[in-house]
Amino acid sequence: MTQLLYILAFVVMAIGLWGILSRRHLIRMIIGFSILDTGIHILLVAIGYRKGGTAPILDEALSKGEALMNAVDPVPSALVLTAIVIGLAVTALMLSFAVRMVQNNPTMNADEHKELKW
Amino acid sequence: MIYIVAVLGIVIAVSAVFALYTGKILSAIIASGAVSLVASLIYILAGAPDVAMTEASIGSALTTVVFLIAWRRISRIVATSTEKEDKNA
Amino acid sequence: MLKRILLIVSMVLLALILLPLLEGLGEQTHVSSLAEYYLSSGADDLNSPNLVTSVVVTYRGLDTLGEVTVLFAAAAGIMLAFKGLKMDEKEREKTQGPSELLASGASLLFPILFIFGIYIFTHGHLSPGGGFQGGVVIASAALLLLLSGVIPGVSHLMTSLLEALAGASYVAIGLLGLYLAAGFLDPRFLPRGEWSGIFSAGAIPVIYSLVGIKVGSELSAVLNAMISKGGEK
Amino acid sequence: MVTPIVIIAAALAMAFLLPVLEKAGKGLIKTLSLLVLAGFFAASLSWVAQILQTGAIISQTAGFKAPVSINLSVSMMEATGLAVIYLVALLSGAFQIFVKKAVWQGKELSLYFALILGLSGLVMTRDLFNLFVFMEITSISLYGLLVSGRDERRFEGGFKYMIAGGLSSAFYLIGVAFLYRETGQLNLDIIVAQSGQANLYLPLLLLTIGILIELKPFPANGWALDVYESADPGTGAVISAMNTTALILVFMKLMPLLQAFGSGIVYAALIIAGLTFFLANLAGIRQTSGRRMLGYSSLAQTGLILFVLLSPSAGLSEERGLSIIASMLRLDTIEVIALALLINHALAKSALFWLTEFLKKDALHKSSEEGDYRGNRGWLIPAGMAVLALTALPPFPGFWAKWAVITSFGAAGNIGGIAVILIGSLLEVYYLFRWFIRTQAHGEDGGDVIAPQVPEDFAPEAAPAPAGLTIKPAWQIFAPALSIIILTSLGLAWAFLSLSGGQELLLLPLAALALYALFDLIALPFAVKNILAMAGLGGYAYLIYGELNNMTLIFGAVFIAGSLVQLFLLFNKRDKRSGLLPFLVMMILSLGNLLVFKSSLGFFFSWEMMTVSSFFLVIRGRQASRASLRYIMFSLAGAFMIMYALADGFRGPLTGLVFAIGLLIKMGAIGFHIWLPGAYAEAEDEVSTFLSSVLSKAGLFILFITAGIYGQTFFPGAGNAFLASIDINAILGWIGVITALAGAMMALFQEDIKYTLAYSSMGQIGYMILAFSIQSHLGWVTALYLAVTHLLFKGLLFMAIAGVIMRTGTRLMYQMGGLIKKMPISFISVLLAIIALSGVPPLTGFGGKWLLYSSLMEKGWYLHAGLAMFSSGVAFLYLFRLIHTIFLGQPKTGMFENIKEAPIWGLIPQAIFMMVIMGFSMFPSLLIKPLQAAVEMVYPAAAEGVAWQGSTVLSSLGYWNGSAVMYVTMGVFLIPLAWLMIVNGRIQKVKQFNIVFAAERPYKPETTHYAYNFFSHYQKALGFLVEVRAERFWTMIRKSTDALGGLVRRIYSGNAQTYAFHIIIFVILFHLLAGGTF
Repeated sequence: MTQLLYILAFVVMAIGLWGILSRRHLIRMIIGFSILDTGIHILLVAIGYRKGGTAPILDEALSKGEALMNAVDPVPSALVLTAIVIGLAVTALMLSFAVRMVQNNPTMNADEHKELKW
Repeated sequence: MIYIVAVLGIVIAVSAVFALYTGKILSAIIASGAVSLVASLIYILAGAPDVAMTEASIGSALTTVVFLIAWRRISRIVATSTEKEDKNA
Repeated sequence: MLKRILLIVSMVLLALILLPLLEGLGEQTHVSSLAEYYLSSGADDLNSPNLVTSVVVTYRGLDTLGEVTVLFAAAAGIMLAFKGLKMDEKEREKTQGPSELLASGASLLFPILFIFGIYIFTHGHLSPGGGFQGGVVIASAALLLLLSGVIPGVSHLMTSLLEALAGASYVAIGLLGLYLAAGFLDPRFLPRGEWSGIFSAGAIPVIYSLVGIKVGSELSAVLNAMISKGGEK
Repeated sequence: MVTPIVIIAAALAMAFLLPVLEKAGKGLIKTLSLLVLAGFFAASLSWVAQILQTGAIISQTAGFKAPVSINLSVSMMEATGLAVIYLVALLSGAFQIFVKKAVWQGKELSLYFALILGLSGLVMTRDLFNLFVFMEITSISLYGLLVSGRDERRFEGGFKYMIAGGLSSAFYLIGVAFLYRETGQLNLDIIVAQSGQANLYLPLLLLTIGILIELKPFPANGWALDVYESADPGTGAVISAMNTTALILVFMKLMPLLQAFGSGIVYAALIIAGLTFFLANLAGIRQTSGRRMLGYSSLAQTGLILFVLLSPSAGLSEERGLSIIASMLRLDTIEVIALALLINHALAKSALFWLTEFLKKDALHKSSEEGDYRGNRGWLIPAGMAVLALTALPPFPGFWAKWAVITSFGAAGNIGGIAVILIGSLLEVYYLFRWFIRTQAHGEDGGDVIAPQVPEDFAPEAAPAPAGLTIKPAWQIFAPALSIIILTSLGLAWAFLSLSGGQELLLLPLAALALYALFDLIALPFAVKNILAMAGLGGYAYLIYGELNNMTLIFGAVFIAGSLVQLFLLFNKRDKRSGLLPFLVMMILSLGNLLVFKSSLGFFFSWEMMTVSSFFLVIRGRQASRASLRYIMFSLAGAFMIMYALADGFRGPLTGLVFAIGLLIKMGAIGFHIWLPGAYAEAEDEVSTFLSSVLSKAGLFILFITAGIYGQTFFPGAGNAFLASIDINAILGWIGVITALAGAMMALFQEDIKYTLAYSSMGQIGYMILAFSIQSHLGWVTALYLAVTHLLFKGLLFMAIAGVIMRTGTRLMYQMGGLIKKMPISFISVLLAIIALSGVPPLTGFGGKWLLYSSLMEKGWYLHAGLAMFSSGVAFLYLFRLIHTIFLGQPKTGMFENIKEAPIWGLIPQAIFMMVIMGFSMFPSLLIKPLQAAVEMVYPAAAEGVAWQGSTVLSSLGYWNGSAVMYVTMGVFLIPLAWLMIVNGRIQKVKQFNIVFAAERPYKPETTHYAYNFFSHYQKALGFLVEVRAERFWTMIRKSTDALGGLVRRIYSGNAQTYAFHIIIFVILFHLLAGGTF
């Protein structure tokens, strides 16, 4: 399970990175980022995972004593939570910049947004 | 459970690739939302319901909405500018 | 084509560099030393059943405060970016004219979603979910109204006021922790309350609620800006 | 007591509340913001005080101790770094609020506070994930601030920034994730304490890459340039100054971790930093956009700071000021150096960014189109000082830091490091000074712009009167001005600490600069200022007199007394001439300080002060932009070579050679001379005389004293058989004689009289080098003799010519003529000077030549002697032309009818010099005896057989009695003169240009003047000798550097995806450099 999650994380990250690097459409580049982010989230969850782990929420099913033995690591969960929100913020900002870029130069092709160079 | 995760993983990978290569941007956006949504299912299985909930609501739903809104505006800008060009030509 | 090949080669090289990270990772049975502390003493420290929430709101509260700031800054940036954007006539026309069915459905769904959002952030310390998730639900309720055309726009004054007050109160609670309890963002200046009660875990539910309000109003404002801004200014 | 966490809370509260408070009133939020920003700065200063007493300030959060919760820690490095950030934040905030009123409202201010919060958190936090959060806050609020610009391209730039930022945070996050997996901790200190654990190479690699990308390393930095170019200047300042400072502090914080686990990563970062510094400067020279150029400079400076931080040997310096500051603040020396470089860069670069806000166009300024910023001192002075600070010239902190770094490298034998820093810096000097010079160039100044598009036959139209730049109201430049003032005070404080060990005297030039600038400011009449300058020089001479010995006394006389006399000339001027006296006095005092320094730092400091002050004298000329750029480039190239030699302590085999070349550049020896004619000729007429007659001796003096110190063999190539086998003196001799010949030849073919004199100076310096290289008693006496007499006759010539140019309004010789009747006294002084110069009896020049040939014969250098004699002949030709075309012949019809003699104040110093020349001519022993005494310490006279009989010099080749020669020659001249006077009355007078009877009207009337192209026949015969090979060589160097720069910058294709690809390449490159494999 852990290995599976790790491999999945790497595959998703690679797909995302590939999207950023190779797809010329602005929206697809941003989608690439979103996929890359998801990959990183999966990675963090994989790091927090333990064999047969349950959610670190204490209730009837999980007493304080059992938590240490069975619950997954709450730290990576907390980190992912933060990362997801930050991911949204960056994606949204990227999109709004993309809208303004297209407004200046109405094309979706990243290759053609090269007014600044050298 | 490992098999479920494996299947979900394949779904994620396939929709991610689909999102990058499908012809229609609209489908691409939906597919990228699906990547997050399926990922959140995996999180539930991996004992992280908090993360799952966040990923579903923010990573999947809200991000997709933002993408859609932005895409709508962008496509209109591009459309009107091509119309103008046509008129000029 | 050459570029594509270079790209593939460099991606392969990158993968080769990072591959050792995957080596020798067996099935994990233990958690980290840091997690051990949280799992064993977290509940006693803060009296909150959801340990993820304890970590998010208290132990790593500074992260969460930062997270709120990130969202805030992004919202401000997006609103600034869209402020200068013109919406032409055609676009404006298309956004007009809600369908009757959609409008009534939205009006019906809105209170349910709204209350659900509030539920999520007030129960963040007891069950999965919290301020961010609750805030998003509230924002999607607002989005529904916007898209269906029930309301022409979200009041900027209201959202910014709510957002500012919630944010400032968050900081104020952090400072209360500093002066009344042991440190900045320490929630234990409020009573521990009963285990699993809604008024328990010190200030954690308060903080999460404030986060919820802030995120909800902020996201509503952003969505509002993205959908309807432009043209007026 | 404000703890670090309170700052975070306050910044947050401000960010959240400002958009709402705005509704209550815009004035309110602006005042509040400034108050809070000032409070931050004050808090950071109070931390410095507190840390000195109690050690690092640690804030725990959430009521738990780290690592359970996140903690913030502020130690001395962080506190001082934050003080820099908060200072710039305050100034930048004030600038934006007051100058960009219309743009900066509640939202922008609120983003600004979010940014400051992010930067504070970055510096303070000890938690690696928390660091990520603050990194994101910083980036996102910066993206938001980018929106508030004017340039439409800012979104494109911002988008690229986001791509890079997104990738960097992805790498960072993956690194943190695996670090957590391996160590189970996120707290930096805990992880470092667990050293010797599992292999953390890859996580640390990713972590480092994440931080480094934000620091804009080569090649992953194209995005940053686009951001700098398109962003608002204010935002550019924020990124360059505040963001970079914070990120470097973060990097310093991570360094223990990197050092504990992987030296490979440190090494890779070192190489990357060096590459970034060098290549960014190389590409910077091709920029036409000022802001993009500043961006390249920012990348370079960041690279430099990292390079210094990571170099293992960079903190070895024992420089006095550095050690004092380090012990005062309880920092390591390397930390002080880094801090100094950070402050220097942050304040100077932000000032420049703010100043570009006022430029009409963001381009390399072309004055006819964009206005002449010379008239606007409020803009010019801060800009000039910022450029000086960035190029690490004294007295700014960068100078001291760079000196410490270079000497540390020298002590550790890190020659490569020195080379990287100095060559890179020289490139930066080039483009920064070029930009600065162009912004202040006169409308009529063609200058040296990189604008090859202009076709050959391009004729600039009559430029419209430059509208000039208006900063209204003037207080708008308060932010750059304030930051420069602070930077200067810090530099002065360091200067004081460094030199307080008995070398306080060396600070006097700065004091003089300040004092005379003050006089300019309160608009004292120029005559009063000039009297004060003379009094000041007198006082200074009195001060240093006690410290002078034989050799230094002679040069003291040249530098101080020579200048003092020439100051009389300035009384001519009635207008204000602000800026002239401050730099002139500063230059003379710096020259004087070369006589009394006590340490190599003291020497180098004075040397650079001399360079800086003389540069500002050259640039004052109306068409001096090209000349001043060349001047500063060659001067600093020479200075850097000297610096290298000093740092190396003359131990390495190459050092002596490099040092000698450094001095030769400064002296304008052949090959390096191309800066010289322009600098001497294009400076203002009254200034040229100081440069040519006084300043030109500085290099010679240093040559003497170093040769005196290091022995007669003159810098042996110790330890290297090949270098030791080179006879440097022989080379020097040839350089000298060729310089003499080339100088004379080139002087021959000039139409512009000042160029003639300038080339003539070059030739004379050549004689001095030749005489020096003889390395004997007589040779050295000759060199000194030539130096002193050159001061006299070249001063005389330049002063007389200044009067002529003033009266005729032209520098072209063929436009003059027949001035002998109008300006008889000037004629006499020119006549006297050229007799002295050409070496015919009876005047001092004869003595110089006599000594030179004697010593050359004695040495056996017959060929040299022949060539020297030939050059003297050539010199005679141009001197003849000088007197012939200017004073003899007939005055041009209608042009010079009403010309009067030069003003009295021009004649007084000439009279003094004439009297001295006559005195020395009659009684050579007055001069030669002190010179012999000066040479005595190295070459005793007894061994050589120069003896005295009364005032007659005896050498192995004959004797010279000055008085006798004088009487005989005067007799020989007086008799024909009397005869001429008698017959003169009968000569029929013919008008000039009596050519109207010819069939055609000449196309260019001046070509018919007999003085035009006077020596064309010689030019046909000898012109090939003076073909401008050196000019061509240096142009080729410049062009190939340009081309290289163009090549480097080609990788920044402007495509966001290419930039992302660069980041991947960067990761792979970094991994390879760190010794990783696949």
